[in-house]
Amino acid sequence: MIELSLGQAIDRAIENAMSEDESIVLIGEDVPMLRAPLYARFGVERVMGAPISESAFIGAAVGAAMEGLRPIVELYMVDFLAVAFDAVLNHMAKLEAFSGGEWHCPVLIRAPSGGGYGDGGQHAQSLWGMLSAIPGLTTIIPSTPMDAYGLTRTALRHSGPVILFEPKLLSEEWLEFLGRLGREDLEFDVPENASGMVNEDEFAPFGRAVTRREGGDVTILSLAVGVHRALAAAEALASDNIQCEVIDLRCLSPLDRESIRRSVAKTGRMVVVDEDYRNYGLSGELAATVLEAGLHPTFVRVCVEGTIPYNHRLEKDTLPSVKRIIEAVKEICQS
Amino acid sequence: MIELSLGQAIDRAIENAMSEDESIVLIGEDVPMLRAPLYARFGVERVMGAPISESAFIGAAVGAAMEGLRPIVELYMVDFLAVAFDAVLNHMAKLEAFSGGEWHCPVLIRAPSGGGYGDGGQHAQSLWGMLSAIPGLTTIIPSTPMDAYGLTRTALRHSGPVILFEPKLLSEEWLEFLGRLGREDLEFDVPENASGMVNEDEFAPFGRAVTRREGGDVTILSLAVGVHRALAAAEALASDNIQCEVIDLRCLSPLDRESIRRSVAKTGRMVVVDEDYRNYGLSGELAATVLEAGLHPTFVRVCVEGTIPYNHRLEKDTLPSVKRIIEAVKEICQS
Amino acid sequence: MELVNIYRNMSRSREFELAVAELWEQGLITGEMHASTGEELVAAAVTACLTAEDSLSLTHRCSSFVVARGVPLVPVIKELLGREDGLCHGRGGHMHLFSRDYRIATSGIVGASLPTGAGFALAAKRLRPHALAVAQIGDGALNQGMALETLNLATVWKLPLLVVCIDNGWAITTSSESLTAGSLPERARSFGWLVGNADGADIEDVSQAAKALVKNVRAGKGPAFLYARCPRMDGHYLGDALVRLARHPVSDGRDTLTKVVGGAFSQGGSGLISRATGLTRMMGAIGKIRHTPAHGDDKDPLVITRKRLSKQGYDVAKIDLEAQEEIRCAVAVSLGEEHD
Amino acid sequence: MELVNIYRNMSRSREFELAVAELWEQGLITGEMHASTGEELVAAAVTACLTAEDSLSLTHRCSSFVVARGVPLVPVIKELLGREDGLCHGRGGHMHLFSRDYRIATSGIVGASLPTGAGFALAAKRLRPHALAVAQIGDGALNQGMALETLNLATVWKLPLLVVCIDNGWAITTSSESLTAGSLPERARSFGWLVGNADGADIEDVSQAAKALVKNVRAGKGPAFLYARCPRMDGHYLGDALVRLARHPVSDGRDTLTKVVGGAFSQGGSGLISRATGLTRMMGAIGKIRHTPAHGDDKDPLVITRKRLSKQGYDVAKIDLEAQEEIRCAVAVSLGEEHD
Ligand SMILES: Cc1ncc(C[n+]2csc(CCOP(=O)(O)OP(=O)(O)O)c2C)c(N)n1
Ligand SMILES: Cc1ncc(C[n+]2csc(CCOP(=O)(O)OP(=O)(O)O)c2C)c(N)n1
Ligand SMILES: [Mg+2]
Ligand SMILES: [Mg+2]
Repeated sequence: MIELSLGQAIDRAIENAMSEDESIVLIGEDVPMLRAPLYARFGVERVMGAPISESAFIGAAVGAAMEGLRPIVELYMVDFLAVAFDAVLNHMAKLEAFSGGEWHCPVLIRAPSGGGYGDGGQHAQSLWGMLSAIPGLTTIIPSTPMDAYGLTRTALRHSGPVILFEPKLLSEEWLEFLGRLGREDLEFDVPENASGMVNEDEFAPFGRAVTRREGGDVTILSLAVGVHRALAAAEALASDNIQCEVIDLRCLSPLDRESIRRSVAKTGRMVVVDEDYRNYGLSGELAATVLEAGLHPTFVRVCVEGTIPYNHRLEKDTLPSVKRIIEAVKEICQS
Repeated sequence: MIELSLGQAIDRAIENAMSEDESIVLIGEDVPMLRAPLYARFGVERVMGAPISESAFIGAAVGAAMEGLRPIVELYMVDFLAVAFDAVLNHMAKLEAFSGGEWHCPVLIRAPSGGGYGDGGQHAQSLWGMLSAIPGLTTIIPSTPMDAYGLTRTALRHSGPVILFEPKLLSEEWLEFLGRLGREDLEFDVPENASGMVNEDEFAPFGRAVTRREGGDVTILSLAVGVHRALAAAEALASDNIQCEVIDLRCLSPLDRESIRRSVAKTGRMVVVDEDYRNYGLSGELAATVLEAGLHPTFVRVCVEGTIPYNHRLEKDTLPSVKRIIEAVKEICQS
Repeated sequence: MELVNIYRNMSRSREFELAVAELWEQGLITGEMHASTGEELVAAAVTACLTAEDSLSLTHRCSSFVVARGVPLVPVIKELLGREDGLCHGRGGHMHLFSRDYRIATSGIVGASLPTGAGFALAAKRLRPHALAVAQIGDGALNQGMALETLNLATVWKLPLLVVCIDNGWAITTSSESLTAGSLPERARSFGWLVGNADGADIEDVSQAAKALVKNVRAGKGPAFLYARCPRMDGHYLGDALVRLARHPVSDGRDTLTKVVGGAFSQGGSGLISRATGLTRMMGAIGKIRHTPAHGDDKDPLVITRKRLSKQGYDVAKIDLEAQEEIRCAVAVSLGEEHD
Repeated sequence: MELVNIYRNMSRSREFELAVAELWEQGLITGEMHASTGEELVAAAVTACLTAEDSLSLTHRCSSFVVARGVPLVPVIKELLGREDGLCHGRGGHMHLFSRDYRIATSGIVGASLPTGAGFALAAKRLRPHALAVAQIGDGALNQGMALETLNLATVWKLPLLVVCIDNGWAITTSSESLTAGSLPERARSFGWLVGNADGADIEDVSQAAKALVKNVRAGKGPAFLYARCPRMDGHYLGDALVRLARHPVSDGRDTLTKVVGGAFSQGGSGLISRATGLTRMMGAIGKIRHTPAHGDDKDPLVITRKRLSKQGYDVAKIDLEAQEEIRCAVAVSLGEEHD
C-alpha cells in the first residue's frame, strides 16, 4: 500500500502495466515531458510524443490496436476530444460490431476532465454523458486513487476501447500544471481525501458501483468530484438527521443498474450529482433506470446547466457544490 | 398549400428565406448539384460548394455568422458531424455564453439522419441525443413536411445556432439519392403520409410538441420516423381497445416538458420511441422530465441498442419498428 | 510473369465489379455501392508488392484492393448481400469490410483511411520487421483534416506507410480541380514525403512506381506517396444520377433539368452573371462526365493493359475467361445456387 | 511615424503583459495565462495595416493583438480578473476574449482560429468591400486538421484572409522541429498561398512583409500567409514548470529530476539506447529553453526595436513611459483603486 494522488495512481497503473506488457505504448502531446519518468524508463519507442493532431493520433491508435499494439492515448483535456470525435464515435466504438465481433480495439484514452480551477468553459467540461451514449465504448470515472489504479489496470487488459476520465480537481499534478503553476498560496476547492492509499495488486471491475456511505433516507448517485461533494453534504445532513446513501458509479458504460435500483428501492428518494451537463445525459439515464424497474422515487438533479463560466465564483456555483446538494436533499425530503 | 416531401419542404423554406434575406448563404459539399435549383437562382456567391473539410467549413460558418452572414451548412449525414464536432461543441454552442451574451451565431446545420435503407452503421445514426445535450444549441427534428418547412423558417430567423435533422427515410430525395438510385422496383419501409401539405406562410415555434393522436391509456413520445411508426402501432392497438396518445416532440432543445407531463399525468403510462441510441440520451431525459414533476408512470423504451447493422432485416429490427412498439405498449398495459 | 499476375487481378477485379453491379441492379445489395472500375490496375500493382505481414486501410471504393489481396470472394460477396455468413456476418456491409486474416480494414468516413493506415504502420514498425501498411485515399479526401494531419504524423514518426492516392478527378459531383488547391503530389512533398507519380492506365509505370516506393518504405526510410490518375468509370456509385443524366439527359434528366431551369429564371435571387456562372459550371461538370472512358473503350485502363500484354504475347483472353469463371462461380455459391 | 506607432503598441503590449503577470502572480487571474511577450512586434505591425472593418481571429496567446488593436484595456483586464463588468462579463476569460465592436474573437482550441478567420473573411468578402480578416496561429497549431483544411478552403474560396503564423519554436514542452514535417512556409505554398517570411525582431522586415501581403489580400487576390519567427519569452504560460526548471533546476526542479532519474534506472523497461535517447532529448529541450532571450537582453525584440528607433532619433523613452503610465492606470482602474 502506498499513498498516491489520483493522477499518480493512474501513472502507477500505467507503469506497472507497461512493464508487464510490451505491447503497450503511450501516445500524446508532450508525453515525453508530462510522463518523463515513463519516458526515461520505457524510451522513445514506447512513449511517443505526438503533434497537435488528435484526429490522426487517436485514429492511428485505433489502427495500431487492431494490429497488435495496446495504445494508451493521453489527451490534454476531454474537451479536446471534440476535434477527434470521429475516431471515437465512428471507428473505435464500431469496429467490433462492424467486423461481426471478430476484430478488437484495445485502446485506452486518458482524458482529464472537469473544472474548478478557473480555466473557462472550453477547458472544464466532463462530457461523460455523451461519450457513454455511444454503444461499444467503456467509460470509467474514478473518484479515488485506489479506483483510478484498479480501473486503469482492468482497462489495460480489456479487449475493447475504454475512456478513462481523470477529474483534474482530484489530480494534484494537473492542478499544479494548469492552475497553481508554482503559486504556492493559491487555493482550490479540492475535496479532502483526494489522495489515498493504493494497493497495487487490486484491480477494479467494470460495471460495479460502490456505496461510499450508507443511509436510509436518500440515495445520492454521483461520480468523480461529485462523490466527495456528496459525502461532505451527507456529513452535514446527518446532523439534521437525514441519512444519505452515497453511491459512486465509477463506470457509466456498463452501468451498474442493479446497485442503483437496490438503493433507490430502499430510500425512495434520489438525487443525482453530476459535473456534466444536465440535459440528455447521465441524470436522465439514471431516471430511466429506476423507472424501468418500476421504482418511483422522488427525484432531483444537481448538475451543470449551461456553459461553465470563467469567473471562479460563478464556476463554483455552476458545478455541483455541497451547498446545492444539501438544498436538493432537503427539498426532496420535505416533499 | 402545396404537397411536398419533407426534403422538398426544407428546400422550399430555404429558398423562400434566401429570397427574403440576402445574408443567407448555403454551404456544403456538392450543394451546387444537390441544390441545383438554388444554385441556378442564387448563383455561385450564395450557394457555395465546399471541399471535404467539414471542420473548416462549419468553423467558417460560425465565423461568418458572427460577422453578419446567416450560413446554412449542409452535411451529407449527421454521422459526419463527428469530424467537425469541435465547431459545434466548443464554438457555435459557446459563443453566446463566452461573449457574455453579446455576440450571436445564427448558423443552421442541415443534417440528414437515420437509417432504413441499408447503408451500414456509419451512415444511419440519429445522434440528436448527444447534440441536444450541449447547452447553447437548438435542435429541431421534423416528422412532417409542414413542420419541416415551419421549423426551418423559424430557424432562419433565430439568433442562435440550430441543428436541423432531416430523417432520410422521410425525404424521398435522399432515398432516391442514397438508396434507390434509379432502381425502380426497390422498396423501403417508408411510412405512409411521408409527403404532405405545406402552407408557406406558417412558421412553427421552437420548444412546442404536437399531439398527433389523442388517447387515454398510454403516452407514446417520439419524433421523426418514430412518430409514424407510433401512429401505425396506435392504429393497430386501437382495435385491441388500447388508446394511445402519440406526441411528436419536434424540438429537443428546448424541450416542451409541459406537454409531456400533461399527457403522462393523464395516461400514467409512457413509451419512448427513439431511433437514436437508448442509453444516455433522449429516453433518459424524458424519464427525468416526468420524475422531476413527481409523476410516476410505468415506463418502457423502444430505442436503438447498439451499432446499426448493415443487413437490412437486422437493421429493421434494430430501429424501432411498429411491432416492437406494439409489444412495448402491451407490456406496460398489462403490468 | 509479374505483369501477368497484375493483369489477372485486374481482370478478376473488373469481373467482380460487373457481378456486383448485377446483384446491385437486382436490388440484392442495399445502400451506396461504390464501384472501383478504372482503378483495378493501381490496386493490383500495389498489392503485388505486399506480403501477408502487410496491412491495408481502404476507403469506400475498396473492391479492387480486396479482390487483388486475395480475400476469399464468397464471404465478401455474402457480406455485400448482408448474409450472416458474410465476411463480417452481415453487420458491416460494403463500406465496412474487415478481415483480420488479410489485415484489411475499410471505412465510409472520408479521410479516415489515413489515420488507420498510420496505426497499422505503427504496429508493423514495432511488431513485424519489414512489414508496412498501405492506405488508400481518394483525391477529395486529401482535403479532410485527419488525412492532412496524417501527412505530418507519418513523416515525423517515420512510419512504414505507403499512401496510395487515387485521383479520379471527382468527389461525388464535385470536379476535383475546383475545390482542391495546388497539386496533391506537391502537397505530400511539402510534408516531407517521397512521392511517386503514375498513370493509372500504364501497367509498367504504376508497377515500377509502386515497387520503388515500397522498397523505400520497407527499408525504414519513412512514408511514401503514390499518386495515380484513374478514371471513375461508373460514377460515384452504382446508379449515379449524374452519370445517368449525362448519358440519358432526356429520359433520366428531364425532371432535374426542368427544376434547374426553373430556378435560373425565378424572380428574385442573384444577378444574371452569378446565375449564369452557376449554370455554366453545372453544364461543364456534366460534359466532363460524358468524356469519362466507358467500359471497353480504348481509354479503359483494362483495355489498354489487355492490349499491351497481348502484344507482348500473353494469353490475356485465357486469363479473362478464368477470371470470369471464378467470379461467376463465387456469385453462384454466394447466392446459394448450384454451380455447374 | 508609422514605425513609431508600431513601437508604441509594442511597448504598450509589453507593459500590459508585465502587468498581467503581476496580477497573475498575486492569484487574481486563474487558469492558464499565456503571455505573448516576444511577439509584440508582429502583432503591432500587422494591426497597423488594419481598418475598423477588418476582423481578427486569435489564439490563446492573443494579448498583443488585443492591445495593439486598441480594445479599451480596462474591460480587458477586468475580464482577466473575471469581473462582471469585464469585456465578456467575466464569462469568457483569457482564452475567450470577444469583442464585437473590434471584431475580435479568440479560442482556446488549438487550430480553431483558422476556420473562424476564414468565416470572418467570407463575411467580409460579401458584406464589406476591401475588408479582410486576420487569423493568428501558432506553429504547433499548423498540425491541427482544421487549420490544414483551412489552408485549402481559403485558397479555393479566394478569401481575403491573412494568416499570421507565429513560430516561437514550441508547442508547450515540444520543440517544434521534432514534430513538424517540412517547413511551414512551404506547407502554405503547397496549398497555393502567397507567403511572406519575416524575422519577428526586425521592425522593417515585419512591417514591409505585412504591408505587402495585406495589399494583395485587399486587392482580392486570395489569402496570404505571414510566417514570423519570435521567441517565446515567458514559456508556454505564466509559471511554466519547464521554464522554472531550466532557470532554477535546483530549487524548482529537484522533484522532477529525481523522478525522471528514478524512471531511467528502474528495472524492466526498454533497452539502454532507447532510454538514453529519451533522456538526451529531454536535456536538449531544457537547454533550448535556457537559450531563449530574456526580458531586456539584446535578443529581446522589444530591446532590438527600441535601439533601432532610438538610433533613428525617436524618443522611445518617452513612448515607454507613456505606455507604462497608461497600463498602470488601466490596472488601477480595473482593480477599483484610485489612480493618481
Ligand atoms: C467525413 C465525410 N464527409 C463526407 C462524406 C460523403 N462522401 C462519401 S464519398 C465522398 C467523396 C470522396 O471523394 P474522393 O476522396 O475523391 O473518393 P472517390 O469517391 O472519388 O473515390 C464524400 C464527400 C463522407 N462519407 N465522410
Ligand atoms: C485541440 C487542442 N489540443 C491541445 C490543446 C492544448 N494546447 C494548448 S496550447 C498548445 C500548444 C500550441 O502551440 P502553438 O500552436 O505553437 O502555439 P504557442 O502556444 O506556441 O503560441 C496545446 C497543445 C488545445 N488547447 N487544443
Ligand atoms: Mg475522387
Ligand atoms: Mg508555438
